[in-house]
Formats: sequence, structure tokens, C-alpha cells
Amino acid sequence: PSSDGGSGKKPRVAYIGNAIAPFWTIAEKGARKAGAEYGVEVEVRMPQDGATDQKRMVEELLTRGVSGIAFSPADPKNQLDLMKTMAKQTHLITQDSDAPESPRLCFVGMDNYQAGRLCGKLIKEAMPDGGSVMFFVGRAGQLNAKERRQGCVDELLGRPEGERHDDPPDAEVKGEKYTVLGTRTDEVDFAKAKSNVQDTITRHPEIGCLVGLFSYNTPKIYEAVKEAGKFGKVKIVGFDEEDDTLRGIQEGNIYATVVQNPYQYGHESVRILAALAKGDKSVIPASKFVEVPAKAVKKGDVDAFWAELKKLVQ
Amino acid sequence: MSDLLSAQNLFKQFPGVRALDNVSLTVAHQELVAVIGENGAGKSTLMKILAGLQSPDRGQIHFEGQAVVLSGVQAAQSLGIALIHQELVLADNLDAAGNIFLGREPRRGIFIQREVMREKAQRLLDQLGAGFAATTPVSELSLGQRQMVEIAKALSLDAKLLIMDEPTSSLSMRETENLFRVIAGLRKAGLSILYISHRLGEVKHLADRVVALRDGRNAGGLSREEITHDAMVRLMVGRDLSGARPVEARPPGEVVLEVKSLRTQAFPAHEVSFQICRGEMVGLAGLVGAGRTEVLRALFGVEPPLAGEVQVAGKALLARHPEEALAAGLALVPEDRKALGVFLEESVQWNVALTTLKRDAKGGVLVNEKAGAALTEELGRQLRIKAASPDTLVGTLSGGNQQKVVLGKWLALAPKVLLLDEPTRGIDVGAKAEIYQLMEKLAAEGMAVLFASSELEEVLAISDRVLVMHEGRLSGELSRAEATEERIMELATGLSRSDLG
Amino acid sequence: MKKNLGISLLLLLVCVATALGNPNFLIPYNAENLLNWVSLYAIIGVGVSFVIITGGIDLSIGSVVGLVGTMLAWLLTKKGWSVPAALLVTVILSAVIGLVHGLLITKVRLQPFVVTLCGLLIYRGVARWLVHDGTLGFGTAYDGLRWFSNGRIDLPFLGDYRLPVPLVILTVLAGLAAVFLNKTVWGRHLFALGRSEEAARYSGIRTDRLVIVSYVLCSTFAGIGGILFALDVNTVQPASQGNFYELYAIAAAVLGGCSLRGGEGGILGVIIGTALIRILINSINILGIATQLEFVILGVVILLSAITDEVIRRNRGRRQLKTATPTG
Amino acid sequence: MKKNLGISLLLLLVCVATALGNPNFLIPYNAENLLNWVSLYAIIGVGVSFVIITGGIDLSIGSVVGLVGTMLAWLLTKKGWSVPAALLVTVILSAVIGLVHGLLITKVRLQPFVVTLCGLLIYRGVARWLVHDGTLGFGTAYDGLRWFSNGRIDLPFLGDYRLPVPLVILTVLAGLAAVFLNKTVWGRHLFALGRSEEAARYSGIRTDRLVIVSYVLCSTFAGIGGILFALDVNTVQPASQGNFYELYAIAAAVLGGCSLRGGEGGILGVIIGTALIRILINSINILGIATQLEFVILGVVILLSAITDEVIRRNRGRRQLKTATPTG
Ligand SMILES: Nc1ncnc2c1ncn2[C@@H]1O[C@H](COP(=O)(O)OP(=O)(O)OP(=O)(O)O)[C@@H](O)[C@H]1O
Ligand SMILES: Nc1ncnc2c1ncn2[C@@H]1O[C@H](COP(=O)(O)OP(=O)(O)OP(=O)(O)O)[C@@H](O)[C@H]1O
Ligand SMILES: [Mg+2]
Ligand SMILES: [Mg+2]
Repeated sequence: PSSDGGSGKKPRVAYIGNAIAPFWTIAEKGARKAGAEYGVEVEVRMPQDGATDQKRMVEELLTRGVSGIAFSPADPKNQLDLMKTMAKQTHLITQDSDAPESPRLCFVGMDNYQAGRLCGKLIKEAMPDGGSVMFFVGRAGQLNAKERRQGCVDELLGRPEGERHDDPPDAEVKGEKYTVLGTRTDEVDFAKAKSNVQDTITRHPEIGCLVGLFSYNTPKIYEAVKEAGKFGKVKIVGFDEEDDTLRGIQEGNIYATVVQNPYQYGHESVRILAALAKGDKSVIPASKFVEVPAKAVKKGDVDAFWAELKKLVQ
Repeated sequence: MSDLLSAQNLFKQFPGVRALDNVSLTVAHQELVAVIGENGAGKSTLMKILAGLQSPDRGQIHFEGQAVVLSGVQAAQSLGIALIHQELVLADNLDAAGNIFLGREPRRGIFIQREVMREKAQRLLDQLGAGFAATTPVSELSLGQRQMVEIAKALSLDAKLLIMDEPTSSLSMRETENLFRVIAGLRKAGLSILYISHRLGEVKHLADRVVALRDGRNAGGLSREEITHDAMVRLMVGRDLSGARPVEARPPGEVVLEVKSLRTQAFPAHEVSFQICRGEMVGLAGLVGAGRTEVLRALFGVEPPLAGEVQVAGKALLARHPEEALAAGLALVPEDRKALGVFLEESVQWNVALTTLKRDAKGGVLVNEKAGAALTEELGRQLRIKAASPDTLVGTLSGGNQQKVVLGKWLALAPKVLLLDEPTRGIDVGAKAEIYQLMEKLAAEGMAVLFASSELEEVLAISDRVLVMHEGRLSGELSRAEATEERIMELATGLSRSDLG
Repeated sequence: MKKNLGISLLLLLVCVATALGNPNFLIPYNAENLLNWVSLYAIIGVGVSFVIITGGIDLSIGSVVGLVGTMLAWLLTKKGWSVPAALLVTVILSAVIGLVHGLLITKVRLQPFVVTLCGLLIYRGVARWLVHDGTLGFGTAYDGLRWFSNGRIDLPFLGDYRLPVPLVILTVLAGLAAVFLNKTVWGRHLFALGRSEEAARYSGIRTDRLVIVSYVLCSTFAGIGGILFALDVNTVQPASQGNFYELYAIAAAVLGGCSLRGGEGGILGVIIGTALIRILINSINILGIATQLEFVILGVVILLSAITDEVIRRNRGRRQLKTATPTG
Repeated sequence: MKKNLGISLLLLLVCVATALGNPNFLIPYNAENLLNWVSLYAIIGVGVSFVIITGGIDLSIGSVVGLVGTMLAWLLTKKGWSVPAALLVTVILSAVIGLVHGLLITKVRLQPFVVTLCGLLIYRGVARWLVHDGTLGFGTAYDGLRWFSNGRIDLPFLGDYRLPVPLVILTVLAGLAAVFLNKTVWGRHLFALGRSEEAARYSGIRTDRLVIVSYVLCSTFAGIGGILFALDVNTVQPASQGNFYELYAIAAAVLGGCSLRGGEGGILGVIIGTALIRILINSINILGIATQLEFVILGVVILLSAITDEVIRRNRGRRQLKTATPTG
């Protein structure tokens, strides 16, 4: 908690996520670190309730007075109004998910759809002979979940790059080698996340690969597969860098995870906002895109990645 | 003979009411002391204090010569003081036995011994002549039967001092007689009893000594020889009451209420038929559970009848809801006044004007406060409701005045037929006389009055005609001239004349 | 009413403290936003107060908000319905929901808690199923319609401050509700039945009908609130839209002096209660207090106000009256 | 008990139907998982039934589950406490929470709904604030401890099936609870006070004490459940852990024959109720029905069972009236 008034000399910038999740906790660390480095005060907000909470938080931050906001729109198409208001009153950049039609100054991050494509590639590697796949997620309707999933599906079905489909989350999609069985949601209830995996293993004992779309889903998949004694028979691929996920990769029981480097999202966003607050517009690239690439972490590179992560998060 | 109990200079203040104001009371060994007084005189408060349910603000209590502090029910019980409550307070999800021994279950360690409990309870109930099993859930017992459970519960305590706060208010004659037999037995066994009742006949029959309270103060006492009806009334109200109604019979008018083959939900197999005329006052007598309340409720549409034909002033009515009955010109003063008759947390005006809201509404929708105030004023005067102002909460009024509020609520609608269920239950003599006068006046003005009552004295005193019920059936009809206590009991118990002989 | 005095003072106190802590509290932008939110939440609060006055409860409000929002977005953007048709159908839907609650409670004699708990589950499930958990939004095509939820009316005498349209809607609805409750025969009957359903029936009041009406009103207000919430945020996520709103509404009603025992409460109190909740949340955020403490502070304030209320009531001696005259 | 017959039959029906629909329903893996979940949820259900029998309600259960889970993970992994110390403190914490509820309800005479609604807000907020919304996990260091939540005991006569440890814990706790409720004087007093507080008080029963005990038991069971849930999922997110669990628990209790009016209910019924809910969810999932319909089906089943219950009760009442022989 930052105190108001006294430290008023330092510009204040805000960093807004789209859910309460470990992903955003790591991003917060990066944002705070950058805040210290660049001499700005950082306000971090995570909405419990998606778009409704975001709107309220934005309004309150604008009232509180901030010189810049890094925003991860929960529903970019429908939040244009809100972003216009923000852009009018302060410096607005988007991060994590983009809203190209909005008047944001730039976007920090990587397309979740591309991350999904990357995930699809990993599934193919893990399961070269083909098989069936089930997705697990907290909220299927949330944009990042939708894009990650769609990227993954498009990749698995061998659809060409640049061709974005829109498959309903719970429908079965059959490709030549790979079958996507559907998506199970849990409303961020961890117990439900786990029992969803268990029920899937019961229903589809021959399933090939389980995919966790939200950061906590992968460890829950790991738990359930472990208890079912199915390590090796069922592949696990996921997103984000939870400790349990990385540990699973070290053991070789999780094939790989797609990491988006949330720490860097936070850090870069605040760096740019800090510069903007001081009137420095040069930080905005012409492409309006500050890429923080997603990458795959597999058994080979997990140790190095983890060490690096620990260093950053300390 | 030393005193068993001696309470000296008790004070008890409630917000706005001084319930006890320097009251003293003694009870000797084996003595039966009756405490009388008008509604709100402080009788129940005094008894609650002696039973440990409430603590006095000031005053001393000695029991068997020792100064005692009655800090709770258990403290009082362990001394040997037991209370039969005026209000029936039972847990109706338990059976009779469970209620009788509630809080004092026979136990082994922490476990209940159900069988032992049931046997003991059954013995107590049999002793009282209550014809039901100790395993009967209380939810299935009638009001009178519940009262028996309360009494059995107090008896089970093996107390030295038994306090009975209006134990007979919902008992029939026969049950009352049973109770009196039990009381006689207990006294022989050495118990002392404090007995409260508004039925002065009972008091006269039972009491060794009478103590009267008035407005929370001692108002004197009477020894066994001095006990007469008039003397007691004088002590209670501080003046003589005018005698009962004039005896001449009114000429009956045309029929206003005609009931043909009415079948109620409680007694689906039996039919009830009768007629009541304009200006007639008809008593409905019977034992507890005979179905009187059921008939009244069915007529009023609270519990719609299964079948039958009812005509009010020539118009057919089979009410599915009280609203329909009201529209047809019926009104019911229910038995359970506090739960069903009035809204205790609301004011006198609020209560009185409730039924006329719609009639007086501005544009048929908006509440007309002025009309309500005028009505309350008018009825308050007419019924002589004792309340500080129209804004006084009804819960703070005495029972008699609450009953007047219920009556007032209906009189404003000028019903053709007034139904009353136990109109004077728990009401003191003074207020009772006023209620009777009111009923008389209404009848004289042409209203048809049908009242159910368990007090034979009352039935005999004010009815033009008596209907008697037995097990859901109308077992007889007696004209004023025919009606005697004996005849009514015969019909109420279902005995024919020859059986009696 | 005297009853609202304490909480009004508290509201004032919070406002003054916040304004001192951060002067931006009073700028038009914040004031308008705040009033906007207060209005939206107060609409559902006013609705639930009818039900609370009858001694009932409605746990399904949040799910109704979610379902109505989802339906509206779905009808407009996926089914291409016209605006009036979609509005009409969603409002009717919510009224029908209330009707079903009322019928189950009065005719089948189920408990309000059970009925509306099932409602909470069912409507949420239906909303999610309808759109397969997808997020729906109005995009930019319905900016005209959205005026109802985020329009601002310029008034000459208010200077920089403008009047949020939802506040106007609330004023109209709350005004009607207050007249209904305090001035009409039905309102009086509603209070009577809240005090004692049986006694009300014995007085010739059609209690069943009134109970049904109160549930219909409650759900309808929730439905209207649901439409405004959806329009205001412009996007609806069926799994979370409106989650827990019933608790906010009930808390506001309790803060505002409604007794869950029935028979007590008023419209003004509910609005003040809602305002207190929203302003507390607002000030926590604009004063930079940790957001996580939002719930803690809210809970503590409600608890303290309930305690104060009870202590005052007891001193006034009304309680004793109640225990002095046990009923039934 | 006759009362549980209907729901037991329904349970059987759902099981048979699911087993026919997907034979995997009966394989050891699924059976064990199912029993595991049933046990965890039933523990909190048994807890809440004490409170429901007194005629009260506890809305804070889910937040207690969240707070206890968060505390446990925090104490063990961040504060480096020993396992017994951390377990002890979390259980005591939950008991103290129940104590506070009980005191507020009996001594200050607040309504259970209000007190525990505030609890719901406060404990959730405290949990989130404690770890700044971070997710905490036990990692692999506590696999021994986790045996309590996901251990399986091999029994010779069960063949491939193993006994989940939580089921053993539930059996012990439920057994104690059942003996307490049905065999001891306290249990009987609890039922009496649930139906009529006055009757109990006038009989010299310390009703306040009993009410407090019931809230302490409820919160403690929620705390034990919270520990097991946290261990079972191995990570705790304070903002969502346990959300809505009070509603599951209350729904299970209602399904199992507890009346929210107080004075009625039993342990076996609650367990069967929980089993029905969990098995329904399981079968929806393994039969491949859309997950979104889970809530709908759950809501409809609870509603239907409440309606059936009420209709049976009413018919029974009518029959008794008919056969009742009037005394005289
Ligand atoms: N708990 C209480 N709180 C406030 N006032 C009370 C309480 N109990 C009794 N009173 C008041 O004290 C007075 C005495 O009441 P009490 O019940 O002792 O009268 P009573 O003589 O038993 O009357 P009744 O014949 O109607 O039973 C009444 O005015 C009553 O309203
Ligand atoms: N709600 C009820 N539940 C069960 N039985 C009932 C109920 N109401 C009445 N009864 C039964 O119906 C019968 C008739 O009762 P009712 O109250 O009509 O008798 P009554 O003659 O008016 O007696 P009372 O003197 O008690 O008023 C009794 O046997 C009673 O036990
Ligand atoms: Mg009395
Ligand atoms: Mg009767």
C-alpha cells in the first residue's frame, strides 16, 4: 500500500490485469521493480470480476490521478469506450491483450493466439502420432483463454497461419491426426479444476494430452494425472511458469509449458509509462508493438529458465 | 407452621411499566394460595421471578427459611420450585415425553435413556387422565392436550412449591376436573401450590387463601371463609361490578347465517348444519378438540371447508379466503389473540384501521391517514380502549384492551355476523364484563353473534341459544331455557340421558 | 426517519474523510461515476427490500443480473432482435422468474432461501449454456441504447457536474417504490404481512398475492439493473456477471434498516446503505488502501452498524416488548 | 429414517443411470475420486447442519475454507512453522471464528445471516490481504501431510478398490456428530432450541451456550474441510478458494432433510445429500453433458426434491388429521 500525498512528487502509474492469478502476481513484481528503477509509484489492480471490476477500477484510478495506465482489456472489442476515456485523461498502453482499434499508444506483449499456436506445436511434438486433447481453463469466455485455445486448435488441425477460426469451446473438433475433445471450465475453483481432470480421465481413459490454459490449470492436471498413475501415458502441456509446472517439467512428467514472461510485461509497461510521464515519447516504437515473445520451456532449458525467473522475482 | 416461601418487597421495572411495586407474598407448607388480579396486574411477572425466569430489581426471597437468589430456572428447580407457564412453550418437534423431561432427561453419562423417560412420562400423563401416548409428537396435540403436557412437565419435577399460571385456560371441564383431582392428591402429599386463574369459580373451589394484586401492588387478601365472588372482584378492580345482563330474551329476527352440511378439513367425515338469526347471540360449547375452532375457521375461510353450503344474508358463500368472508359480512375474532388478532409491534391506530384501509383509501389506492385517525378516535371512545394515544404500541396494552382492539378492527366494517373464538380467554373479570356488554350491544343492534367458549359459566350467562359440539358433530341445540351445565356436558361428552342415569 | 440518521452520518463522515484524503473525490468525473454505480446497485437493492419486508430473501438476484445481461446481448447481437423487443423480453423474463419464485413460495410453501438458491444455480447455468460460456458485448452499435446506463444530462445550475441518467432512473423507480410502500394500501398490507403473515391473513389480506408481487418486483428490479449493468460495462461474461450482487443488495438493505425478520424497512434507507457501500469501496481505492482490504472494511462496517443498531434498539426497549409477548 | 428414503433412491437412480451410460463410473479410479470429494464436501456439510438445526445459517463457510487454506500454506511455506503447530493454529482459528459468530448472535442478538455475511466478506478479505492475492502452494515438501487428503488405504477385501483417507476422516467426524445429535442430551437440547428457543430456555437449558457450540462446531468443521481442500489441491488462491462452498453445504443439508426453520435434520441425510450433489456433477462430466448445465441440473434437482418433500409432508399431515381421534 502506497501512501498518498507525501510522495506526490513521483509520478503515479497504474498497471491493470484481467484476473486474480499467479500470472499477474509475477507481472506485478516486474512492474514494481521497474517502478523502483524509473522512479515512479506503481498502482497494481487485479479485477475479481472481469470487465465490470475493470471499469470501476479504471474510474477510480483516474480519479486518484495517474499519469499512465497499462491495461489488459478483458474484452477489447467491447471496452473501446472505456479505453477512449482512459486515453483522453492519461497515457494508455495495452499489455497482455491488445485492442488495436483503441487509441492506445502501444501494445506490450505477445499475441495470445500466437502463444496458442506455439502450444499447439508443443502438443504435436509431445504426441507425434496424434491423439485426443482436452483443454482446461478457469473461464472459457475470457479473451486470453479463447485466443490461446484457438491458436492451439488451429495449429493442431494444421490450418494455415493467418487463418483464424472461431470454434465453440465445448464442441469436439476432429482433425486428421488430432482430435480436440473440448474445454472444461472451473470458475477458478481449484478443487473443481482438479476434479474436472479426474472426470476427464475417467471419461476418456485413452486421452493423449491434457492442456492447461490458465496458469493454475497445469499443476492441477499434474496432480490428477499423478494420482491416476498415468504419467507417461498422458502428456501434459500448459501455459505459464508456476513452480509446480516447472518442477513437473524437471521431472519429465510435464512435456512443456508456454511462458509469456509476465515479469517482462510488467517491467516493460512501467518503463514505457514512466518515460511517457516524464514527457519522453521516444519509447514508443513506430510499430506500436513492444514484443515480449512467448517461448517454450522444455526439460532441456527449464533449469536455466527457472534460475533466471527466481532471480527476477526475488 | 412455618412459611415455605416468603417473598418480601419485590420490585420489577420494565421499560415504561412498573410490573411489581413493593409486592410481598408468603406461602405456607401445604397451602394453596390463589393469586388474582386484572390483566397486567403483575401476576405472571411475580411467578416468573419465583421460578427464576426473571430477576427482581429489588427484594428478598426466603425459601424454607433460607435467603435464596433465584439466578435461573435450574436454581429454582433444584430448590423445588416448578412453574406451569401461562403461555404454552413447547418444542413441537419432540414428543410429549421429550418435552416433559426437557432439560432434565434421565441420562446415563451424557446419553439419554429414552425408554426410562417414556415410561415415566406415560405414568404422569395417565395420572392426569390425559388420553394420549407419551410418544405422540407435540405437533399432533391440540391446545388442551399441550396444556396437559405443560402440567405433566411441572409435576415431573417433584417440587415442593408448584406454581400454576392459568393452567385451565384451555382445558375443558372434564380435564379441569382431572386436574383438580391431581391437585388434591398433591396437597395430600404435602405440596404447596400457587394458583393463578381468572376463573373465580375455580379459585373459590380450591383456594385456602386469596392474594390480590392491582397495578403491581398488593391489594389485600382473603382467608378461606371470606372468599366469595364479589369479594374477589372488589379486591381486583377496587369497586363492585354491575351484575350480568338483563334476562329477557330478544325476539329473533330473520336468518342471517345459514350453514348446511359443512365439512371441515379436520373432520372430513362429519357434517355441521345450523342457522343464526339477526340479533341473536349463540354460544358454541364443547370439549377441547370438539371442532369448534375448525367450524369458525372454515366459515371465515382461513381453512377453507371441504364441502357444504353457507348463506350469509341470503347470499351463498363458501369462503376460500378471509377476504371473501369479510366481503360477505363475516368477521372472526380468533382464539390466539397475540399471534392472530393483533400486530403487537404496531400502534393502536395502525391495527384498528388495517381492515378499513381499502374502503377508506383515496382513489382506492392511497392510505387515508385522516380517516384512520377519526375511526380510531371513534372506536376508542365507543369501546373504551385504555391506551395513552392512538400511537401506543398494541403490545404494551393489557389483554382486555388488546381484545378490544381486535373487536374494533372488525366493528369498523359493520359485519352482519360476528364470530368469536374464546372471546375472553385470559381476560380478567373487569374487562370480561365489558366485552360481554359489547357483545350484547352489538346483538341488540342487530348483529348475529356466534361465539365458541370453553367456559360454561360464560356460555350460560350470555347465550340466547347454545350449540354443542362433540367430535366434529353438532350433538345438540339448547334454547336458553333448556341450557343447564348438566345438559351441555351431556351433549359435549356424547352421553345420552340414559347413560347418565 | 430517525433510523437512517446514524448511517447518514457515517456516510457523511466517509465522504468528508475521503475528500480530505484525496480532493479528487469531489471532481465531477468521480462524483458522476460514483453516482452512476450507486444508482445501478441501488436499483437492485430497492428491489430486494420488498422481499425483505415480507420476511423473505432473494439469493438469485446476481444470477438474474447475469442472465438478463447475457440474454440482452445475445438477442441483440446474435439474434438480431430490435432494441425494444429485446428490452421487453428480458424485463418480462425477469418478472416471470419472480412470479415462479412467488408461486413456489406461496403455493408450494417452499422456503424463500431454498427456492432462490436453486434460482441462483439455474439462471447462472442457463446464462452460461446459452452462449457457451462466451463473452458477449454490444460493441459500438448500441451507443444510443447505452445512454440509459452512462448518459449524462447537462443541467444549467449544476456547473461542471452533470446528472447521470441511471440516477434519474433510480429516482423514478425509488420514488414509485416509496409511494407504493408508504402511501398505498398494498404497501401497508406488505408491512403487515411481514410482521405476521397469519395475522395478516386473518385480517382479510391476500397475503399470497402480495408475496408473489414482492418477488416479481424484486426480480424485475434485478432485471432492470441487469440490463443497465450489461449496458454500462458493454460486455457480459455469463459466468461472472452479477456474481454475489445479491449479497451486496441484501447488505445494503440491512445497512439501511430493513430487518430480515420482516415488517421493517424503507426505500431511502436502502439507497443510503448502497451509497455507503459504494462510497466506501470508492474511497478505499482512491485513497490507495490495499484493494484486498475492501471486503474487510465493508464487512466490518456492516457488522458495526448492525451492532450499533441492535444496541440502540435494545436501549429503546423495543426488544423487551417482543420478548414480553411471545406469540404462537 | 424414512425421510432419507426418497433421496437415497434418487442417488441410486443417478448412480445406475450413470453406470449404464459410462461403465467407467464404477472403476476404482473414479469411485475413489468421487468418494474423496464427497468426503471433503460432506465434512463442511455436517458442520453446517448443527447450525441449521438451531434455526441459524452460516454464510461464511466458503471464506473460512479460503482463509484456513491460505493460512496453512502461508504458515508452512512462508513462515516455516512446523506441521503440528500450523494445523493446530488453523483449527483453533476456525474455532475462534465460530465462537465470535456465536457470541455476536447470542449476546448481541444479531441475526445469523448478517453476522456470517460480514464473516464471508471479512475472512475472504483477510486471506487475500495476507498474501497479497498471491497463490500459495505446498510444493512437494508436504506430501506426507497430504496423505490426509489424498491417501488411499489398501484393504484386502476390497479388491482393486482402496479406501480414501478423507472418507475415514469423514466417518469418524460424522459418527461423533451423529452420536452427539441423537444420543446425548445436548443433541436433544439442540433440536428443542431449534424449534422453540423459549421452550428450551424455560426448561432451564442454557440455549446461548448451545448456539455458540453449534457455531463453533460449524466453523471448526469448515476449518478442517479447509485444510483438507487446500492439501488436496496443493495450491491455494485466496480470492477464490472455497467460494460458494457455503451454498453447496447448505444445499446438501437441505437435500438431506434439514429444515431451515430449525429443529429438523440429521447427519446421514447431509452425507447422502452431499453424495447426490457430487455424483450428479461427476456424472454430468463423465457422460459428456455440457458443463454449463451442471448448475442447472443441480438447481433443478434440489428444487424438485424440496417440492417432493413438501408435498409428502403435506399429504402426511392431512392423513394424520383424518385418522386423529379427537380426545375428550
Ligand atoms: N418482559 C417484559 N417487558 C416489558 N413489559 C413487561 C414484560 N413482562 C411483563 N410486562 C408488563 O408488566 C405488566 C405485568 O404483566 P404480567 O404478565 O405480570 O401480568 P399478569 O397479571 O400476569 O396479566 P395476565 O392476567 O394478562 O396474565 C404488564 O403491563 C406487562 O405488559
Ligand atoms: N393444525 C392442526 N394440526 C393437527 N391437528 C389439529 C390442528 N388443528 C386442529 N387439530 C385437531 O382438530 C380437532 C379439532 O380442533 P379444534 O381446535 O377445532 O377444536 P375446538 O373445539 O375449537 O377446541 P378448542 O377448545 O381447543 O378450541 C382436534 O382434534 C385437534 O387436535
Ligand atoms: Mg399472566
Ligand atoms: Mg378452539
